[in-house]
Amino acid sequence: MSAGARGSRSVKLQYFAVLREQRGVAEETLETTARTSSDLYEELRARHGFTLPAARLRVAINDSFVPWDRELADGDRVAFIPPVAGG
Amino acid sequence: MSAGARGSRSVKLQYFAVLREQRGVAEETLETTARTSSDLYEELRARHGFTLPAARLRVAINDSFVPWDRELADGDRVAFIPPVAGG
Amino acid sequence: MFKLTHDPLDSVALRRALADPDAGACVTFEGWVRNSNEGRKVLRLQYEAHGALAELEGNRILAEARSRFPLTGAVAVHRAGTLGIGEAAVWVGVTGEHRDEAFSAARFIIDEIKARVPIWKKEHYADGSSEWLNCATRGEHAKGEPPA
Amino acid sequence: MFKLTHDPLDSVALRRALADPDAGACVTFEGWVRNSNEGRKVLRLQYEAHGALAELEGNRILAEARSRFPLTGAVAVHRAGTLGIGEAAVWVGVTGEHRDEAFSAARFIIDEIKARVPIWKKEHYADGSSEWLNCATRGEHAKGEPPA
Repeated sequence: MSAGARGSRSVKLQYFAVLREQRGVAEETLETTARTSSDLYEELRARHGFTLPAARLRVAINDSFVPWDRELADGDRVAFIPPVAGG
Repeated sequence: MSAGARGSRSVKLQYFAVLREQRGVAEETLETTARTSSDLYEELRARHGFTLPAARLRVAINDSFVPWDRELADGDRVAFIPPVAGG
Repeated sequence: MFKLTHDPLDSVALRRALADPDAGACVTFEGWVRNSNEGRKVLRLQYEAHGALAELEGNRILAEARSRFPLTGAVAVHRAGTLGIGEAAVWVGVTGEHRDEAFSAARFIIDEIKARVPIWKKEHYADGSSEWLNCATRGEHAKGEPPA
Repeated sequence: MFKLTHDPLDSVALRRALADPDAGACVTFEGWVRNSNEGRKVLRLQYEAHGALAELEGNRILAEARSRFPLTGAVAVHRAGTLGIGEAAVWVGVTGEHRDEAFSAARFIIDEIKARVPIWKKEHYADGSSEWLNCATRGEHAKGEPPA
């Protein structure tokens, strides 16, 4: 069963730091057939040329860190979190 | 050769904290026949009832820490240093 | 309490708010924008954050510090936006009865902030270049993993 | 620079004087007069010092800290006289390029001050009694060593 067969979802994406610059926007709403945030990141990485591999990111959905294999739900707010560098 | 045989010296004594309270003054000038600051402290301890044994004190002469067996010289400024408790 | 702010950090007010008659020790840590990093002259830093997640994660760290160490107070504030040399990017203040827990907790908090809170830093250099810290990928590309 | 002073410690001015564009980390430690100690309610503390020797020994400690750790700045000030609850008895401030050395040096300095600088502290308790800290000798007397 492919993700496409199950239809698409609308997700709100938030980009930060190097990802924001590489994407050119801080936020966007997207229709996607990706099943998980992992699938979604690979899709976006191919489209926008993100340099960071998923292994170096974390993902947060609706302001909580979640596992990469969490299934996306319609209306999710998805943030890919580059390696942090506060302080 | 006893210290007395070599005559007496005039030393200025500085007392701090519990020693100052037990002596009742912060400073005094004293003629002593004690040869070392160790001898001097034992003499004073007997006279004034200092509760601290020399083993728990350090001694400073002319604003420098010195060994207890350093010989006293005329005019020395001698401070017996109780266990410190700054901070 | 962990806060993210675009305003300059007011270390005086932050320090004053920690006053506590039960506390015998107060340790503060400030991270300042330094004029150089790894041999390159720095002009300014740009901090960006996932605001909601940063405050959640920051407060989680303070709660962890309070459960690990017997503290009387713990506060941290992180700056966002563009900062000049000498400005404070982060302020951590901890109080406890004794210095052991105050030192340990302050160190714990700043280490965890740097490791976990979604805040990013871009250094702008005197030569006109700039770089997001920790986000370099050139090594990986050299190993044959160019963006698709 | 180590100073002994009878005036209240001005943590704002002390902190401001540490500003340094070469520094990326600033750690401060303050020792505050706490309202209790070992279960006894404290009203105030009285600090007494051998002034000349305290400043010599304090500056020696700061010099040792600078030789052990790569610091950009190190300052300590200790209060003398009678202090009420909440007042700062000691202030230590250290700056360095990185937080490792700033934390380590601040801890080193306060530990050495407490161990070596000729300053004494008398606690005055709510029950009217008072005591010089670290100077108790009752145990020794009980073992048969009364003052002559």
